[in-house]
Amino acid sequence: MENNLLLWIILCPLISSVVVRLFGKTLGRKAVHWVASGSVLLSFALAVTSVAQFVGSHHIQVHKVFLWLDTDLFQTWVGFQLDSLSCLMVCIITGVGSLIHIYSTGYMAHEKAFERYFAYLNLFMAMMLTLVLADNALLMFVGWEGVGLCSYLLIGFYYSDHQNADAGKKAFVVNRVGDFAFIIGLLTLFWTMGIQTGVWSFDFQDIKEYSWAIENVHLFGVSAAVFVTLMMFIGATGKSAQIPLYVWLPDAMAGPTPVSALIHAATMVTSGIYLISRLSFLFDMAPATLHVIAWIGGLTALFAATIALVQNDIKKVLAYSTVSQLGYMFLACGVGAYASGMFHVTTHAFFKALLFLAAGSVIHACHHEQDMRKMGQLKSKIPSTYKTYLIGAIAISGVFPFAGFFSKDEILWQVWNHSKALWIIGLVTAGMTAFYMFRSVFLTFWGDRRMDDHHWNQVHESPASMTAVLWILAGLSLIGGWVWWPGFMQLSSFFPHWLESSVVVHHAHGSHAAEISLTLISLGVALSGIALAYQIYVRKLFSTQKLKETLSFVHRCLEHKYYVDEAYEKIWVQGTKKLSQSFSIFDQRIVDGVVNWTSRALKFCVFVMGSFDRFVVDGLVNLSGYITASIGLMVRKIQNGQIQLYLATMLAACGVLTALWVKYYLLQG
Amino acid sequence: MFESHILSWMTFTPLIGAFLLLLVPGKKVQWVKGIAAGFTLLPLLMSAKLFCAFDRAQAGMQFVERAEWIPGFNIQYYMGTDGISVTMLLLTALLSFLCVLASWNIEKKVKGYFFLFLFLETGMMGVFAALDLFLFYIFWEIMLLPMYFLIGIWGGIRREYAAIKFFIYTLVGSVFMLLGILAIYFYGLNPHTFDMVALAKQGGLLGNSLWLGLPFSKVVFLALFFGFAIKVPMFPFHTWLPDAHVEAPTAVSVILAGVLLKMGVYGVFRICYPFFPDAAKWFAPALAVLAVINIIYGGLCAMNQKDIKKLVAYSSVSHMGYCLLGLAAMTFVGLEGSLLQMFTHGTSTAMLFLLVGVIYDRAHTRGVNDFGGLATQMPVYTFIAMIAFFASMGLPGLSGFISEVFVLIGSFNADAFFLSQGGELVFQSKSIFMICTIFAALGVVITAAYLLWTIQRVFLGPLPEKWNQLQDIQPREMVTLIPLAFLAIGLGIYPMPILNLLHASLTQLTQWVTGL
Amino acid sequence: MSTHLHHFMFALFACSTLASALLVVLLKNILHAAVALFLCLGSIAALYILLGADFVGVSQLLIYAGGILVLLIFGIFLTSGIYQKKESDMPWILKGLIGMLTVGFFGFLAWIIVHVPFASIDAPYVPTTRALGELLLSKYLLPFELISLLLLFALIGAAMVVRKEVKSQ
Amino acid sequence: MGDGAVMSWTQNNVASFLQFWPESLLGLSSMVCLLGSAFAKNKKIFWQFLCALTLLVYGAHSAISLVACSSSAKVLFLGHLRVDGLSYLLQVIFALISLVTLHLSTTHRPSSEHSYTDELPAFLLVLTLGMAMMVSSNSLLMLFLSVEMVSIPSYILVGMKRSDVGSGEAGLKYLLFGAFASGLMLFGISFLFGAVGSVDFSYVAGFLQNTVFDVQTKIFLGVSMIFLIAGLGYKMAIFPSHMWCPDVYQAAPTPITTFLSVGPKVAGFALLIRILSLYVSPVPTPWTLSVQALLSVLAAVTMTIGNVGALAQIKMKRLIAYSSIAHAGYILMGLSALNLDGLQAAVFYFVVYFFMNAGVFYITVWMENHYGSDEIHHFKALAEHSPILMAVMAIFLFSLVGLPPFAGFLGKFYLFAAVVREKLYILAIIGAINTAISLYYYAKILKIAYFSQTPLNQEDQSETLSVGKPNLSMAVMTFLLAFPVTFLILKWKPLLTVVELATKSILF
Amino acid sequence: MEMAGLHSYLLIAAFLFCAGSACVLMKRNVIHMLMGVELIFNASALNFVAFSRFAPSQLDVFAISGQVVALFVIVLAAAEAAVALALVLSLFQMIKSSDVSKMSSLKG
Repeated sequence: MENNLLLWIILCPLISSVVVRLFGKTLGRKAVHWVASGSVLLSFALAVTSVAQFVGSHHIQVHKVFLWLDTDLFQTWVGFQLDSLSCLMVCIITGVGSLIHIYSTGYMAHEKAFERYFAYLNLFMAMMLTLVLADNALLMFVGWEGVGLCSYLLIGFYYSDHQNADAGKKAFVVNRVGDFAFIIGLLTLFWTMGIQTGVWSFDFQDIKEYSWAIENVHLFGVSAAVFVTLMMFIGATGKSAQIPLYVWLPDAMAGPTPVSALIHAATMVTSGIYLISRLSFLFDMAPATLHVIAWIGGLTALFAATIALVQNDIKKVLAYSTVSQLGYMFLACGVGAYASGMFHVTTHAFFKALLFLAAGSVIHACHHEQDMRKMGQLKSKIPSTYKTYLIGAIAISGVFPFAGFFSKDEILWQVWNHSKALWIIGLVTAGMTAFYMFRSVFLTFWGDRRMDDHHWNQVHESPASMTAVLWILAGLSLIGGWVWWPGFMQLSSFFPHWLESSVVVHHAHGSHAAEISLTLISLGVALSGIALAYQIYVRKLFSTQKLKETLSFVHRCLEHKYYVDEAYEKIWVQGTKKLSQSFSIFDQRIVDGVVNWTSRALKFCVFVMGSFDRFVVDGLVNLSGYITASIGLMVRKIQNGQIQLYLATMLAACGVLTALWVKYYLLQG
Repeated sequence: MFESHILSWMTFTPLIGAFLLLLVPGKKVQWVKGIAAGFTLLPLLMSAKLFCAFDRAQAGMQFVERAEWIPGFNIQYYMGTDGISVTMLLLTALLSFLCVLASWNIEKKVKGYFFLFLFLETGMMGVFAALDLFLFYIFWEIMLLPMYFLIGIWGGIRREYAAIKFFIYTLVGSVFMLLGILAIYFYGLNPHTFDMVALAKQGGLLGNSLWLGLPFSKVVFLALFFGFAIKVPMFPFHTWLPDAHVEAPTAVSVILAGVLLKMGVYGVFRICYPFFPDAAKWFAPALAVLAVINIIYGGLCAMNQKDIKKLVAYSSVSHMGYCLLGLAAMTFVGLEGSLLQMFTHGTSTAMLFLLVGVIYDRAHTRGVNDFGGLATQMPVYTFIAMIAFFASMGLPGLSGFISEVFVLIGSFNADAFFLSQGGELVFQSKSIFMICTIFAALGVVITAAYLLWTIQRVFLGPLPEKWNQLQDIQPREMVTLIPLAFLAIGLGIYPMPILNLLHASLTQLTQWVTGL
Repeated sequence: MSTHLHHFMFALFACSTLASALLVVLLKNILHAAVALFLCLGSIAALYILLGADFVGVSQLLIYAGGILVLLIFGIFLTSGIYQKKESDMPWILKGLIGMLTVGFFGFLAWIIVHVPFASIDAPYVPTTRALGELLLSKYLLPFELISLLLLFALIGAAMVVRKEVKSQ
Repeated sequence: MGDGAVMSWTQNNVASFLQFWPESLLGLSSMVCLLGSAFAKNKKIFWQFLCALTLLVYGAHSAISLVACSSSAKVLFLGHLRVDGLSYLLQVIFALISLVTLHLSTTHRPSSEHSYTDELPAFLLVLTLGMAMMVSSNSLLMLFLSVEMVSIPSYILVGMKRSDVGSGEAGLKYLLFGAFASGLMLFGISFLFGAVGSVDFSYVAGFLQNTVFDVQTKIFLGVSMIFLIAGLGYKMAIFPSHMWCPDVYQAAPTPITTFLSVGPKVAGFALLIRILSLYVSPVPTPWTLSVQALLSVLAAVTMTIGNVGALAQIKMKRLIAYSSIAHAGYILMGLSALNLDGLQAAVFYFVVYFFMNAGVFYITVWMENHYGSDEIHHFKALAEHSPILMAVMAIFLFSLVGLPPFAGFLGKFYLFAAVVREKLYILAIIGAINTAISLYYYAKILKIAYFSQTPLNQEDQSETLSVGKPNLSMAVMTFLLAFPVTFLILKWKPLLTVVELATKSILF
Repeated sequence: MEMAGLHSYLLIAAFLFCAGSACVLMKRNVIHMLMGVELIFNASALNFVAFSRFAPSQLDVFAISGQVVALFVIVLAAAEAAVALALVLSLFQMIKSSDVSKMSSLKG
């Protein structure tokens, strides 16, 4: 069903972005705040309207704007579609996005380059919406790369520090590696499908309809479906920070905190899961890929969680926690529970955004201090922030009835049905999550005051624009999970049914008893994680110092994030640089060298010719003189007359020419 | 009257301007510049007219002008344009005008500079408009002369070396081209003709004749291709390019990268492919490999450069690799991508060179590591530079993306085409194109890496003390950059205006070449 | 002339031609070489007469032996060649090479000459002076005129070249 | 031999003389000049004027005859001369190059210190006559005689520069080389005469082309041809008789070098064309192919030696010497196609080559006038001093490279076309590579003139300041020469027509 | 092969030619070299005369054309010798030598 609003959902933030970027300085700070936040709110409103229309009509809303690419092989439109999956994403993006825009007006109140910030943030909204609304893979790729660009720009927002700029670059390049795989996957899909069915298209509708054809094609020894999905998954790992391409996300915390909340927690990083869900029918054809996804997801979840255990930077904890949670979502996708994955995306968007924003509020309060070791006892100073942060922490730990509980529980239940080993990984991760989240709560808000007086006195609660947002998100983190109750509760679950129309939904099979017991186990693990954190960081049951010393190797490993960054730096970055250096030298010395050598050789020829006398004739003369002397004859200084040399050469050449000519031509013919 | 001779007007208006310049006293610098600007603006306006009047549905030549020149050799003054050349004419007209504006601060021998520049424009226009091989060759060579002097007199420190290197390299290529052209003339069609359209229509020239035991058509194909490959430039004939680009003055670098490189690819499109489809098919897999080497190798070399201009020059090598890959693919989409890449690279790389020129004018250095933090000092400049860099990177939504994606799609498909054709190929590999495409796509990552690294080293980070006096970009410089920036963004969002121009002619070409 | 006498005369002059030509090459003293050349030119004149070219033979004697050779000897005197008994010598290796070259060349030419089947006829002996005179003024009028012009220029030119040197001293 | 025959011959000679008046005029006028310059030294300008006038009349007559000439050739003096379109066309070139030489000698400052200029008018006239004879000679005797007629005065001209060791040495070397080469040629002619039994070209050609020879005779004829080409080659400066060229060009007075680089070279080529048309029949036979192979090798070697040799030169005249060797190679390349195309291309190239080479010499003389030497580095000062003339020089040089849009390109285009048409691709490729090499040294001159950053040295600077405006007549001549070089491309049909006219009567 | 026949004369001429060449190529004195040139010219002239006797043209009016050529050759040789000697003398005034090996001021 044609719906012109879809374009405007994107255009609102886009236009605002352009306006703000070009005229922001003239408009002034207030106006920029209004324009930027207003546009996103408007977009939210339009999104809600569209969703309402979708719900009302039970038809996918589409809007073909214009013919974008037209070749004899395929046609691609700039076109948008709104189905249940994109409804979900659009609501999250515009909703959370609006909140974060509002939050930002407070957070960035003293930033000089505010117009740049809001322009890029708006641009990000537009790109993210393009990503989720696109009705074809190419346009989606525009959004896909566009969000990467915005992420780059915003991570490097404080670019005058090299580290921040570096982080942005890293994010972009790592994402590009993923994109490389993505485009290969896309091309393979396009090509295989086209060859098999004669339908050359990037439209999701067509892909959905005709992609069955690729299952039986073999490529590089595997089914094309496996190859395509694997490539796309690698693309997803880039965007969603999974092993092996997760390294950029922790560094991305260099950006302003609302950016981390919006881009690196709630929206952009989940686009990998969105992609998989969007193409779930495809992934369903490739069990091998799913297997890989599940394991990568699970391992990432565990791996990141372990690193998060020892981080002291509050944002780094959240960053690794994000990686870990994303791993969870992939784990879900890997076991075929796309809807569960999306569910976790949703809940995670709420509570992780909340956590980031609350952390931002803390940082804002502490004048850009991020190290938890220098905080403590803040709960009295900034109560709202504390309370909301706590809600977020509870939610992520998976405590009933907060949002995280539902999604996590659903995932674990699905995983249990699939693989016990993965389930154990998930469970351990859940425990760790609870532990490190509460570690951060205790370190930041409880315990001793580790801040000097001067700073302590300046700590203040954030403005209402920020706390209000925090409270809204806290509310969502509480109720966000109530759309999909665990099966044993026998309550109507809205979420899976909603997604059914666009995502493959497998219903888990298993007894209620098992489900109940598993739920209890996971709840128990979460609570024990919290308890452990309490024991260690509040009650000081053991000295953390001692623990560090006993497990010094493990700790060092964790503190250095398993040395992955270092290894990547050594292998990839330095390797590429070395390669480029050697290519460059090759270019100068060999490729260009051949040319220069040729010219040198030519010049040498000329030199030889020019000094024919000196080398050949005189040489001959000298040689003969030497021989003459050696046999005792008279030695004379002998000179050469050139003209005779000329004539002799001429005569000899005549003779040789004649002889050769006679031999090869006259005697032949 | 005017419209039927529009191509001649476009070609020779700059020449008229050039001779008019000779009448102006050298001291009147403003007059000289004014005339130069005026006489490059006129072709630009005409090109706008051309753009409007061009019949998108017609595959054949339009705006044809034909006159006997030397009947004895059947040489004609034969001009015309189709979808393949019209975009290049537009690009040439646009870049020439912008480059005159960009040369406003030339101080040395102003008159000579603009005289040669206008002369150069005539040569470039002529190459794209000529439909007679003889005429084509003359225009092709005519360009060399002004270029040689423009690099040699107004260039940088190693200009002598760069100029002569450029000159000799291209001449070596073009003399072989001349031999190829003569062979085509004598053995192509009977009666002998230089008529490119007729020859292309005929296709499969020289038949199965042999020369020294080699298939003659392939030899001639390679001779011609060699001439074009040097211009592209294709690995391993590319080393003139970094030197020439670095030493040339800004505007000349823009013309070099923006237009001259395209002539190589254009020549393959116009001459090599339609004349010798079989040889083209035979050579295509090797060309694909060479193209990928161009992409990867150029990108990696660019990464190691310390001079921004050299970096951009190597990036051109890398980007032209996509053009070659599209060519090699011989599928409609690939060819279309290649043509589009010619246009988009022309705009984005022109921007980059102009930007380098802007900063060089102020700082008198181009060392990547000499800068840092310019974003603080020159925000507007940085903003425009970002657009250029990202367009060059092939970021979706900007022009480079579409052409690169077309090339990748096209060449990814190509294996099937070649397998269906069977016959004799350089490599008998079932998936050579797929592998090439994968590596070409990897080039995207490399491009991102070196461009971002450059951005970081030049624009980001703390601002060194010595640069805190740098002026931000001036309105004149903005005028040269903004149209290109608009093109970079506009074509990324809505490429159809250019694609529509290509369509009909390209369909015909694909039919001729592939026989499908 | 009887055939035998003819053969004898031929053998005699042929030998003297060859020997004196060889001497021109081999003699180191230039004046001796000039004398050998005189002998050689005379023998050739005799060969001309044996070939029935009486006028050419006489011209050879007059112009070559009487004119050119005298000119050369004058040249030798003027360039103090007689005092310089031996000319500066070429290294023997080069000499050997050139010798081999010329001998090889002769071998080559001889090989060709010997193998070519010439349609050889023996024409009767007739006096040629009148015929030559008529030819020079009729059939060969143009070359005759041209060569006279050329001689004029050669001689005056030669005079100019030398005269200037005398003047400049 | 009857009196009747003699009578009819005499009548024929008288009739021929009536048609021979322009050449007779040259001869008479040369004698007048010679005697005049010997006895009335202070009237130099008068003799120069007379010489110029005669040359103009002669050139004009040839030009008119060329345009008006009917398709058939005129045979004069009982078959000694064959005057056809080619003769007329080349006679025009000879008249022009002699005029140019005369003009240069009057403006060449170093020359004015030497009194060879006194006799130059007379010698130029006789040389022009000699070259005219060369291009129209139709018998073996005329062939040899006309070559000597060009050689002997040339020796004198080269060697006559007073108090200059180099000049005397060059003259003597030139003579020794020339004498040896003409001896070789004469020996070849004698062989040919022996095989055929007549000196008349028309008879020789008929005999050679209508007789079936056995292998030995073929070899004998082959040797005669190689000797002929090698002997004649020293006029054209082609391998293996090119080696005198740099020495002589360098030492001779620059106007004489100008003359040598065009006049005798073109005349030699014309004679080569005549000789080849004796040996080669229009129908391709194994014999024709073997001649083609021989010429191809000579052409390839000649142009390579010329171009490679020129690379290292720092003196302009020596550089032009090598370059002229290279150009002889290109022309020979065209001729080696042994078809009408090649012939026309070569003739076309003669004309073009005259313009560009003469132009280069004008600039060189001009530089010598200012700086007293012909070393290339002076071009820098020249470019500073008079950018326009240096720009014209650039035109000439690019034309010599063979770059469009200059006339040299057209010349080369036709040469290559002829070769490609004959499928001599390897020769064409060697030619192409040579073209690229040649660019290097021509461009080097421009590089020195325009690109080098080193400031002018003191000496040049002061020279530049001291020298006034360029000589007007030289400037005018330079532009006159540059005009066709630049604009021929716009319409070269007329020249092509003329060339077609000139080559119509020659058969390969 | 007949003793006093054409071949014999041709061989003598060839020998003269080679002897002349050797003289030109080996001798250092310019005048000596000129003698070699004279030998070469004589070789050719001898060829002409011999051919005109033994292998005359079918057109008997030209029977002695070879002799005419020989005459011209002799005269030309004279002219050349005159010019050559003039040049030698002129150069001798300057370098005080007639040794050709001393004449090498032109190199490059």
